[in-house]
Order: sequence, then structure tokens, then C-alpha cells
Amino acid sequence: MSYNQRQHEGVSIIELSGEIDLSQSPIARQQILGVIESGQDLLVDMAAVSYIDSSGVASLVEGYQAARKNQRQFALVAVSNSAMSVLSLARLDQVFPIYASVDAYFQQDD
Amino acid sequence: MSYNQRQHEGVSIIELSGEIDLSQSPIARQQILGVIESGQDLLVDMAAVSYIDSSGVASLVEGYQAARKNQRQFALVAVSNSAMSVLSLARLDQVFPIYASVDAYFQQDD
Amino acid sequence: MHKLLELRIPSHPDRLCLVRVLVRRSAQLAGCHDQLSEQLVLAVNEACMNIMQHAYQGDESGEIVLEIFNNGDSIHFHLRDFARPVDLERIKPRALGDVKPGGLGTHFIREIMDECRIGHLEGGDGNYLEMRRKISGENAS
Amino acid sequence: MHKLLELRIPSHPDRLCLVRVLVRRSAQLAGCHDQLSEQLVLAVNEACMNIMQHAYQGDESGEIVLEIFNNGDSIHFHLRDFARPVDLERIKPRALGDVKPGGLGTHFIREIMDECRIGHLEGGDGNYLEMRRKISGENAS
Ligand SMILES: Nc1ncnc2c1ncn2[C@@H]1O[C@H](COP(=O)(O)OP(=O)(O)O)[C@@H](O)[C@H]1O
Ligand SMILES: Nc1ncnc2c1ncn2[C@@H]1O[C@H](COP(=O)(O)OP(=O)(O)O)[C@@H](O)[C@H]1O
Repeated sequence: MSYNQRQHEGVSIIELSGEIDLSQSPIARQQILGVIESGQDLLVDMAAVSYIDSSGVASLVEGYQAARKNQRQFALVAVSNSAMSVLSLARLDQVFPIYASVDAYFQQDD
Repeated sequence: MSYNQRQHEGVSIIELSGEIDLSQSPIARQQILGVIESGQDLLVDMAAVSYIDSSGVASLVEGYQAARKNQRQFALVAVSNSAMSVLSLARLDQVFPIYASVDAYFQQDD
Repeated sequence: MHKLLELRIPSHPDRLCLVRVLVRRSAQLAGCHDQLSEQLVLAVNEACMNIMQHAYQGDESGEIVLEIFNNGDSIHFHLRDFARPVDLERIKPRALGDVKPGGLGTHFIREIMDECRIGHLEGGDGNYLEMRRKISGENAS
Repeated sequence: MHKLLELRIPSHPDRLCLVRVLVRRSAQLAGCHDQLSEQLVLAVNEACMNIMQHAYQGDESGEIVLEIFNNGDSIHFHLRDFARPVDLERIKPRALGDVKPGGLGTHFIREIMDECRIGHLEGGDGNYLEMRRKISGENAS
């Protein structure tokens, strides 16, 4: 796994890529919670995620819950097919806000 | 491995693709020798070869030798990087006629 | 029943990537379509994670054994650990309505596999998990 | 020296693809650059082929054991078979000037590995081949 973080119109965007498994999910978790706890809205771009396991999904769930507690926005964007099929299996595709792209997220806000 | 065979200006072209290993090289060998023994010139297109081991290389050497014996042309075209590094290691890049593409083969003939 | 392979790895999260490439390639070799292969990768990965986290409880010196069999009709994954016998009653998914981190691994395994058997190894420390899935060669819609 | 894994496969050409994906991923995990990883895949594949063809002489019921170790500085591949002890003197490449099919596997292994040791297993049938290669993380030109 590798990640990249950037700002866009006041929102933090974390791009995750590669395999988010038990050996990597603590890093993903730390990045995600770091953004939320600093009081920012967060988009997690999952276009380049080739694999995610339940520990990676758990990091997303933690981010989602922390965002609700802190009244921040949390959404997934551009979720790869591979990641989407794991989220569906977990029935979390109905829980997380998911957008086709970063642009799609900002358009719905207008 | 999979293969595809076609004719172009009186020459037979076999396109090999995928992994040519010990489990697949007997099939490659059979195709190659089949063409030569039927009296045709042969180009082996190796653009889509992702892996070749010494048994695959041995099939090419057999084709090359059979072609010399039968006074037919035998050449490799569009050899993938992966296959080329194996041929170099075997010092066969200096032995086989190798062309960048099918077109390059026919141009040199002009 | 053909044995495809036996893999032994230390109980270390770093090694999960090795399990995944091997399960993916074995599933393809057994004739599974890509979508099914990816699901099998997920399920076996989760089962290994559970052994690392719950059976060995993070002890990275433990050993995990994975055997893969193919009987033409279905593909079988047999896992063994040599940790203390675990409480079989506790191995179950969380209610999915409940959105909280964790509790998904066993759910994934049950959804993906056709049959799972779990138990203690005979005569000594250790546990087994045997999973079976029908092979299907065509991608579902 | 860290043990990355142990793989056991039947001596069947079908299983070579499993060896390859596992060696490739292990080499990457150990920090080898892509070009080196591909060379290691080739060398270990050839060594397994030789066991299948020359030690087991096509008997597909034999077992091949591959262990991979990483000591940070180099990656080690230990192979074992349980065939009759082989004639160690005969294990050598053909002269490369000689263009003929065959005789390349041992040449590939020697070119790619920094060190190889081959011998008979103690106390009974079988042979071993231990290969070592320095890990290098940057692609050569
Ligand atoms: N191999 C195992 N050994 C012991 N306990 C296990 C094992 N697998 C699962 N469990 C138990 O089942 C529970 C649910 O597992 P799972 O659904 O994978 O979620 P998680 O691992 O995130 O808790 C675990 O919390 C654990 O108590
Ligand atoms: N594992 C082995 N056991 C027994 N003999 C072997 C083994 N590996 C190689 N040999 C011997 O060394 C020779 C050269 O091997 P190699 O260079 O791989 O070419 P090839 O396998 O095509 O003959 C073989 O023909 C065989 O006699």
C-alpha cells in the first residue's frame, strides 16, 4: 500500500493505492483518523486500491464513525471494482457515502 | 500459454502468448515443427510472451535447426522484454534472426 | 482429490501477500473465473488473519499450514495452526446491521465458501479450518 | 535469517506456475528490484524443472520442498527432493557455443545465483540444492 494526501477546496483527500491488508491497514487508519481529528472533512480516493481486507474496511468504518462524532464529512470516491466487491459483501456500500469521483462529490454540494 | 497461427505473404506466423513453461512448451514445439515440416517459412511472434523457460527456449532451438535442415526461414519477431532477457542469458540473441516486427521482417526482404 | 500444494508460513502479517498470490494462482489453475478467484483470495486471507490475531494472538513465531486441493468439482482449503485450542463458540460474525470496526472476517468466509468445518487438532495443541467451494468457470453478472 | 515460507508441491509441471508467483512475490517482499525478481523466478523454476525431469524422471508423485529465507542482505532458496541420490558429476551446463535444445537450465541458475550448493540428503533418499543471491533494490541498466 502507498498513500498520498492533498487538499482541494478545503477538503482533505487521501488517495490509497495497492493492497490494504493487515500489515498496511494500521497506516491507513492513522492517516484517516489524523485528518478527521484535525477537524477536516475527508474524501478517501480508492481508485488504485487493488485489494482490501476486513482490517482495511475496519479502518474506513473507524473513519466514518469518527467523522460523525466530530460532525465532519467522510466519503469514499472512485472506489475500484475490487474494493467495491468487498464493501458490498460487508453491506457497507449502503452505509458509506460513495461518489464516482472527487468532482462528483463537489458537484452534489453545489 | 495460448497461440494463434496465420499466413502473411506466404509465410506462416505463430503468435505465442502467456507463459511458455515445461507444461506448455510441448504444444509450442509441436506448432513450430509442424509449420517447418510442412515446408513453410516461419515467424514466431513473441510480443505477448510473459515468461519463457529453458524448455520453451529449447522448442525455439529445435525450430531453428529444423528450418536450417529444410532450408526454410525461421525468425523471431517483436520479442517481449521478458523473453529477450532469457534469450540473452542463453546467448541465443546472437544466434536467432530477430526482427522488431512482422513488417520489419518483410521490409528487409525487399 | 489432487493436492495442489502445501504452504507453511510464520504467523506474520507480512506473509499474507504470499498466501494471496498463491490462492489466486491455484484458483485459476483449478479453473475458477476471476471473480471467484478474488473471493477465494479474500476468504483464505481472512482465515489466516484470524489465526494470526485470535489463535496465535499476535505471536509471530507460530506456524500456519495451508493445503489446497482440487477434486475437479470443488476447491478445498485446509488450514492448521499449532496454537492453544480456541473457543469454537466464539467464532462468529457480528450482526451486519451493527456498523462497527471488526467482526467481518468470519462473515466473508461464510458468504464465500460453500462449507466450513472448524475444530481442534487431535492429540495436542492446534486447530483446523477446512473450507470448500464449488468451482465455477464463468463470471457471474 | 528470516524464513519467508515453505512450499511443498507434487513433482508435476502444472505446479511450476505456483512456484513462480511465490518466488516473484517473495523476492519483491525481500526488496529485490523487478529485473532481479524475474531472474530469481527463472532460476528457481529451472531448478524445480530439473528435479521433475532428472531427479524424479517424470514421476509426478514425488514431492518437492522449497524454502525461502531472507537475511536482509541476501535471499536464499533451499530445494529438497526425495528421489534417489543423483549423480552430482553430471549436473552441468552444455557449452554455450553448441546450439542445441537443452542444457540451459543449470547455466541460467549459475548466472543468476551468487552461490549454489548441491548434495545428497543425509540418511536416506533425496537431494538438496541451496541457492543464494544478494538482494539489490535498484534496477540495473
Ligand atoms: N481462528 C480463530 N481462532 C480463535 N478465534 C477466532 C478465530 N477466528 C475468529 N475468531 C473469533 O471470532 C470473532 C469474529 O471473527 P471475525 O469475524 O473474523 O472478526 P474480527 O477478527 O475482526 O473480530 C473474533 O473476534 C474471534 O473472537
Ligand atoms: N536436479 C537434478 N538431478 C539430477 N540431474 C540433474 C539435475 N539437474 C541437472 N541435472 C543434470 O544436468 C544436466 C544439465 O541440466 P540443464 O542445464 O538444466 O539442462 P537439461 O535439463 O535441459 O538437460 C541434465 O541433463 C542432467 O543430466
